[in-house]
Amino acid sequence: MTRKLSMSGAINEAMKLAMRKDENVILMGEDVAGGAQVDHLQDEDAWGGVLGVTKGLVQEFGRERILDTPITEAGYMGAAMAAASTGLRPIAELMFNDFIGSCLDEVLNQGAKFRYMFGGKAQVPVTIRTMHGAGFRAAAQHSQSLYALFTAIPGVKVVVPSTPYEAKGLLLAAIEDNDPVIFFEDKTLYNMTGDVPEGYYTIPIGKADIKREGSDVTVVAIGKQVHTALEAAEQLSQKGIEIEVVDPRSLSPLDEEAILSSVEKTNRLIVIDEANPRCSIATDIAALVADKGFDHLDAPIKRITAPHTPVPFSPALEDIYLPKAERVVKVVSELLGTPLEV
Amino acid sequence: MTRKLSMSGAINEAMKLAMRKDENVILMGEDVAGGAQVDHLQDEDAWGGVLGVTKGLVQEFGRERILDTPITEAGYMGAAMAAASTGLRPIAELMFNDFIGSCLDEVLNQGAKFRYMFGGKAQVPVTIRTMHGAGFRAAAQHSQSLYALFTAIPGVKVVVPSTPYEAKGLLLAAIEDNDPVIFFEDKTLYNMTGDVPEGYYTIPIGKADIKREGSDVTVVAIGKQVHTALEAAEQLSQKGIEIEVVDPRSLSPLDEEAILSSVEKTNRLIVIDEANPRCSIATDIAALVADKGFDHLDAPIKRITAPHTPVPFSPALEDIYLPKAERVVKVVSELLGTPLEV
Amino acid sequence: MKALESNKDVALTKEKAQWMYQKMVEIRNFEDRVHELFAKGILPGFVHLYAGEEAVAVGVCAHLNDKDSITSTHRGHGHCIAKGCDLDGMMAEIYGKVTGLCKGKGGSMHIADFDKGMLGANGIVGGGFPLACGSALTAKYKKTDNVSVCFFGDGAQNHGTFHEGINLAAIWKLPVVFVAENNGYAEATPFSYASSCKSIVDRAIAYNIPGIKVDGKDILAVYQAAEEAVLRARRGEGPTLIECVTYRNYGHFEGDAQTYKGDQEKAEHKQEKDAILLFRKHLLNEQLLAENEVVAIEKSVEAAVDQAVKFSEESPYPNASELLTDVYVSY
Amino acid sequence: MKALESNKDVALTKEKAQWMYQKMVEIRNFEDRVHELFAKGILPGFVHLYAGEEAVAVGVCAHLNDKDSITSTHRGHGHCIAKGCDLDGMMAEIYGKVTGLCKGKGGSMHIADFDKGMLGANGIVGGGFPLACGSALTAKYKKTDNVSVCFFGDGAQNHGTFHEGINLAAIWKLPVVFVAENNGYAEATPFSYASSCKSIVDRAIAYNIPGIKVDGKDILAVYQAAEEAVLRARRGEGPTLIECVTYRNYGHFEGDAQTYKGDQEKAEHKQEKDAILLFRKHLLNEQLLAENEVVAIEKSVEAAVDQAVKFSEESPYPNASELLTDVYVSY
Ligand SMILES: Cc1ncc(C[n+]2csc(CCOP(=O)(O)OP(=O)(O)O)c2C)c(N)n1
Ligand SMILES: Cc1ncc(C[n+]2csc(CCOP(=O)(O)OP(=O)(O)O)c2C)c(N)n1
Ligand SMILES: [Mg+2]
Ligand SMILES: [Mg+2]
Repeated sequence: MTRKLSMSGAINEAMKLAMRKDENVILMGEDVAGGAQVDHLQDEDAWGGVLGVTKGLVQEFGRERILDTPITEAGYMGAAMAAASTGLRPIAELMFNDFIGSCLDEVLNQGAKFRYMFGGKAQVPVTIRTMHGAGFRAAAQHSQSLYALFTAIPGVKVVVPSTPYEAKGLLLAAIEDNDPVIFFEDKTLYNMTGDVPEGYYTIPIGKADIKREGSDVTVVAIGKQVHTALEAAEQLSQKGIEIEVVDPRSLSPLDEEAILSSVEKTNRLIVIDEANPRCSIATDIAALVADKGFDHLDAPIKRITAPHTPVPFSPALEDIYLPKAERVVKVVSELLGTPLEV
Repeated sequence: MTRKLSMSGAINEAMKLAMRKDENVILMGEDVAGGAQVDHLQDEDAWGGVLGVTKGLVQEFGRERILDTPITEAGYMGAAMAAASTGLRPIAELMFNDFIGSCLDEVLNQGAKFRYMFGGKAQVPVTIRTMHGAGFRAAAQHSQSLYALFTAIPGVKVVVPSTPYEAKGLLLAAIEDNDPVIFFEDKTLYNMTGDVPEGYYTIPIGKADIKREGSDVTVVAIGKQVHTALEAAEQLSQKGIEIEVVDPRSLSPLDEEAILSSVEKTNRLIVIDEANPRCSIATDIAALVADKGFDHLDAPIKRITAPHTPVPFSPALEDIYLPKAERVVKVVSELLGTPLEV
Repeated sequence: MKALESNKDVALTKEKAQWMYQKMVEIRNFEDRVHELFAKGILPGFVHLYAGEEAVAVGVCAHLNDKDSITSTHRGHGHCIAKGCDLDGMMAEIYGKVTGLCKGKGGSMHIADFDKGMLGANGIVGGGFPLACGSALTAKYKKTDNVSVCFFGDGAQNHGTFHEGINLAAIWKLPVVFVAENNGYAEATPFSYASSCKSIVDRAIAYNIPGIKVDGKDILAVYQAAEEAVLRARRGEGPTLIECVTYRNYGHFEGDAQTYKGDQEKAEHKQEKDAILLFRKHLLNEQLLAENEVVAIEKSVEAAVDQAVKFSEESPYPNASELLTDVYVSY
Repeated sequence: MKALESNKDVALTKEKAQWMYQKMVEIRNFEDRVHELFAKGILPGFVHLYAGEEAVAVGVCAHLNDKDSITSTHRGHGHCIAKGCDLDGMMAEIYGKVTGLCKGKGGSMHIADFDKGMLGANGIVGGGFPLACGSALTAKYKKTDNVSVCFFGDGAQNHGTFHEGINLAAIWKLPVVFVAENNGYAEATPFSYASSCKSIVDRAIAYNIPGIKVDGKDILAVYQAAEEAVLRARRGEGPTLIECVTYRNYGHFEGDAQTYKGDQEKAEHKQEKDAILLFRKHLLNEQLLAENEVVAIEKSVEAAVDQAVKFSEESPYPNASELLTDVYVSY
C-alpha cells in the first residue's frame, strides 16, 4: 500500500522499520528524543529532533535505543564509529551538516579509514543522518551543503535523496550497508509530500534515477535541485525543449553509467548543485563526462551552482544565492543556441 | 643575491623575514619551538617543528612570538582566527593537514566566514601552514593531501608551492594577505633545493607559473606533481612530444586564465593531482576547461590522481599509490594517439 | 557557590546603576518585541531569545570598555546590547536589512560589532572558547590591559572547545573571563542529564583556575564576581570561570513548545525570581534610583525599541550586488 | 596519588606473574629490536616506541579478556602486545608485509586486531576517547560485562576529545577505564607546560568520577588500580580515570635527539626506576618466580622476537591488487 507521506515522515518511518527489524540499530544525537531524565517525559520525547524528524521513536524504542547526547559531536560520533565496529549498527544524527567542523576527525580519520587501514579487519556500519541546504534563513553556519567534502573521502558513501519515496528506501539501504554512509536531508524538503509505500523496502545505493526523460540536454541535479530542474523542464517543454533530469541519488558511489549514457543520448550536460562551486560534486560530474563522455559532447559542460560565498542571511540575498528554474531555462537555451526572447 | 636553499630553509627564511618586518606576526603550533619551560632551553628550541622547519626562530624572536601550543588544534586555531581579527597576523601551524579533523570548525565556520557573515566588519589575516602528501611511509592518517577541502570553502585562499623559490615568495604573500590562507607544504619536498633570492619578496597569490612550455598537451600539476610532470616532459621530449607544464601555485584563487590560454594553445588537458579523485582540484580544473575551454579541446580531459582509497602504509603499495612519470607519459601518448611501444 | 542572594555591600554609583537597569530593560524589551514579530511571521530564521538572563550579560559587561572584547553564542542579543551595540542596527540585522550591523548578511546568530568589542554571536555551540583566547592573546601580546569575556551555555561546556580553550587560557595566563550561563537546558536537554559535573564551576579545578558560582538572577552577585575576575585578568593573573545560574524565559528558539519545562519553574522565573524585578526593587529600596527615574528608563527604552522596529521596517534590503562583496570570490 | 611504591599486598598467582613478566619483556625486547632495525634503515615510517612504559599496558591488560577492548595511541606496540597480539603479525605489519596484522596497510601507527579486542593504534592524538566510549556502549547495550580501556598520553588529555569522551562515559555510566600514560612529555613539550592541572587525575572531579594516580613504573600499583577500575566498570558503575606516572626510554619517535630531557632523568629511568628491573626483583624477592624461570622467559622472548623479525623479513609485500581492496572504490 502506498500513501502520501512527507519527507520527514518517510525518514521517520524508515528508522522505525530498521529498528524493528534489527535490534542492533540504535539512534543517537542531540535531542533526538529530548527531555532526557525529565520526570514527566520518561517514555515520551520533548522534541524528537530539532525539526521533529525523530518524533515518536522514543515512545516505541525507549531511551536505551534513542540516545540523547550532550553537545559533543566528536564524542558521540566517535562512539558511533566504534560501536559500529564492535557490533551495533548506529544511526548518528549530526543535526546540521555544518557541525561536521566539530567532528570531522571521527569521520575522516577514524570511521572512513578503519576498514582499509586495518586490512579489512573492521567494518563500520554506521549511518550519519544530517541536515543541509539553504533557503531556511538559517544563515552561514546552518545552511551549507557539504556533501562534496564527504564524497572526497574514500571509505564513506554519500546519499542525497530528493523525494520521500527515495528517502525511505535509501535510508533503509544506508542502515543495512556495512560502510559508513552519510545521509543528507534537505531541511527545506521535510514538508514535501509524495507517494511512499508502506513496509520495508530498500533502494540500492549507487543507482541514479531518471526523473524525467528528454533528448536535448542532460541535467544532473542534486537533492532539492532535482525539483528546480523539473520545474525548468516544464517550462522548457512548453517551448519544445526536452531535458533529461538525472538524479544521482548517491554521490559516492556515483552511477557514472547512468550519467554517461544520458549524455550519450543528449550530447549536452548541465549540473545543478546548490553547494559552493569549487571542488564540488558539480565539478566531479563535469570532469567525469569531460573524460569518459567527451566524444559525445556537442557543447560546453555548464554548472549551475551557488556563488563562491558563504550563505547570506538576508532573504533578499539568500533568494538569489540558490539556483533557480529561470536560470536553468536560460542556460539550457543558450546551450542549444536558442537564446530566450527577453 | 640568490643561493641554493632547501624548501624547508626557504619557508623558514620567509617566516623570519615576515617576523622582522611586522611585529604583529607571531607563530603558534605544536613544538614549533619545543622544550617550552625546560630550564636549559629557554632561548633555544628543542625541535623547531616536527621536521625542523621552524628551527631557530625562537632564538631570534623569543617565546612570546614563537608559541608552543598544547595538542589542542581547535583551541589554538580558533585563537589564531580571533587574534587575527583583533590585530595580530598569526601564522598557525597545523602539523599535518590530516589533523584538520580536530579543528575544521575554526576554519570552516569561524575564520573563513567572519568577513562575509559580519558584513565586512572583520578581517582575518591568518596563515595556516600545514604538511601534506604521501610518500613518507606515514600511512593513512599522516599522508593525505586535503587542499580540495579548503578550496571548497569560500573565504579562504589555498596555496600549494612546488619549489623553494615559490614557497618563500608565496608564504610572504600569504602572511601579507588579509584573508585566511592555507599554505600546503609537501613533507617529501622539504629537502629539495633550489635557487632562492635573499631578502624579502612576494609572489602574488592567484598567478600560475608555466614551468615548461610546450604545444602538444597542457599538463596542470599540483605541488610535488609538478616534478612528476617535468620528469615526464623530459622523457616525452625525447620522443618529440612537448607538454606544457602549468603550476597553478594557488588553488584558490585559481589562475583560470593561465590554464585556459594554455589549453587554447595545446587543445589537450591532463591534470595531475595526488589527492583522492572525487570532488578534487583535478575535477575542478577539468570542469573549468570543460566549460570555458570546451571549444579548444580536441580530446578528453584526463586526470591522473591517487585511487579512491586511503593512503596505504606498505612501501609496496604507497609507491603505486602516487602518480608516476611513466603513467603521465602513457596518458599523454594515448591522448595524442601515439601509443607507446611496449 | 559564592552567593545566591544579593551581596548588599556592592557599591554602585548612580550612573552605573542607571546604565545597568537601562541595559537590562533594553534586552527584555528588545527580546519581547522580537518574540512578537517572529510570532507574526515578520522575522525570518532561527531566533534564540535572551529574556530572563539579562543580569548575566549586563552584570559582566558593566566592567568592560569598548576595547575589551566578548565572544557570544547563538543566544547573543543580550550580549550585544550589554556590550553597547546599537538597537537600530541590531534589529535591522535580524530583519535582514542592509542597515543592519552586518548589512543583513549575518542575521540574529551572527551579529558582530568590532568597534564595540563585540566579536560576534556564533551559531556554533562552543565556538567562542578558542576565539576568546585569541582576542585575549592579542591583548596580552600588545600589552594592553584589555580582557576578553567568553559567554557560553551549560550545554556548550560539554564541548571539547571548552576544555581546549580554558586550558590554553590557563597555561598562557590569558586575560579571559569564562562566563557560564547555566539556564538548566541545552535545547530540550537538561543540564543535569548532559553534564557529569554537578556544577560547572566544579570544572575550574581541572584547570587550576578560580571558579565562582553565583545566582545569575542577582545582578549584584554577577557584578561582584565579574569585577573580581576582570581585575584578575587585567592584572595578568589569568582566567576565571564564573557560573551564573539563570533561566531563559522563552523556549530554546522561537517555536519551541517547551514541554520539558515544569510549570512551577516557568512561573516563578517570571515573577519572584525575575532578575529585572529584583534589581528594580533593590534600586528603589536602596534609593539608588527614584521611581520616576526607573519609569523614565522604561519609557525611553520602549521608545527606542519602537524606533528600532520602525527603522528596520523602513530600511531597504541589501542590493543583489552585496551577494559577492566582503569575500574573496575566486571565479 | 595512591601509591608511589609497590603495594606489597597485591596477590598475584604464579601464572599471572609469569604472564605479566613475559609481556613486559616482550614489549621491551620488541621495541629495542624495532629501534635497531629503524636505526639501520630497515624499517620505514614514523615509529614511536613504548619501551619504559611496559608496566602500564601490562598492569592494566592483566585484567582483560579477549572480549574486552582497548583503544590505543600512536605509541601502540606495548598495548598490542599486552592485549595479546601476535608478535609475528605485529612485526610484519611494521615492515609493511602482507602477513602483517593489517596486511601491511596500516603500519606501526595502525595495528589492530579485533579478535583480541585491540581496536587499533591511532595516529590521531585524542582519537581514542570517543572510540572507547563506542565499544563500551556496545557492551552496555548488549548487556555483556565487557569493558573498554582507553590508553592515552599526557599530551592527549588537553585535546577536546578527552573532555567529550569522559563526560559521555560518565553520564551514560559506560564501562570505560581511562588510563593516562603520563610520561612527562608530548613530543618535545613538557606536561607541566601544556597542561594547566598539576596532575591528570585532578581532572576526574570535573566528571564526578573516581581518579587514581599511581606510579606507572610499579606494575603492582598499576595492577591494583586497574583491578578496582575494571571491576567498577563491569559492575555497571561507570568510568574511572587512572593516571600512571611513567617515562619513555626512547625519543618521541625514532630520530628524536631528546635535547629536552635531563641527563639524570634519562639515566635513572634506565636503572633504578626501570619497571622491568623492579618487577624482576620483586618476583625473585617474593619467590613468585625462581631465577631460572625468569631467565627462561627472557630467553624465550628473545627467540620469539628473533622469529618475528625472521618471519617479517621472509614475508612478501602485498600485491599491487591490495591497493584497491578493503574499501569501497567508487570508480
Ligand atoms: C556544534 C553545535 N552543535 C549543536 C548545535 C545546535 N544547538 C544550538 S543551541 C544548542 C543548545 C545550546 O545549549 P546551551 O549551551 O546551554 O545554551 P542555551 O541555548 O541554553 O543558551 C544546540 C544543541 C550547534 N549550534 N552547534
Ligand atoms: C590531533 C593530533 N595532533 C597532533 C599530533 C602529532 N603528535 C603525535 S604524538 C604527539 C604527542 C603526544 O603526546 P602524548 O599524548 O603525551 O603521548 P606520548 O607520545 O607521550 O606517548 C603529537 C603532538 C597528532 N598525531 N594528532
Ligand atoms: Mg543552556
Ligand atoms: Mg606523553
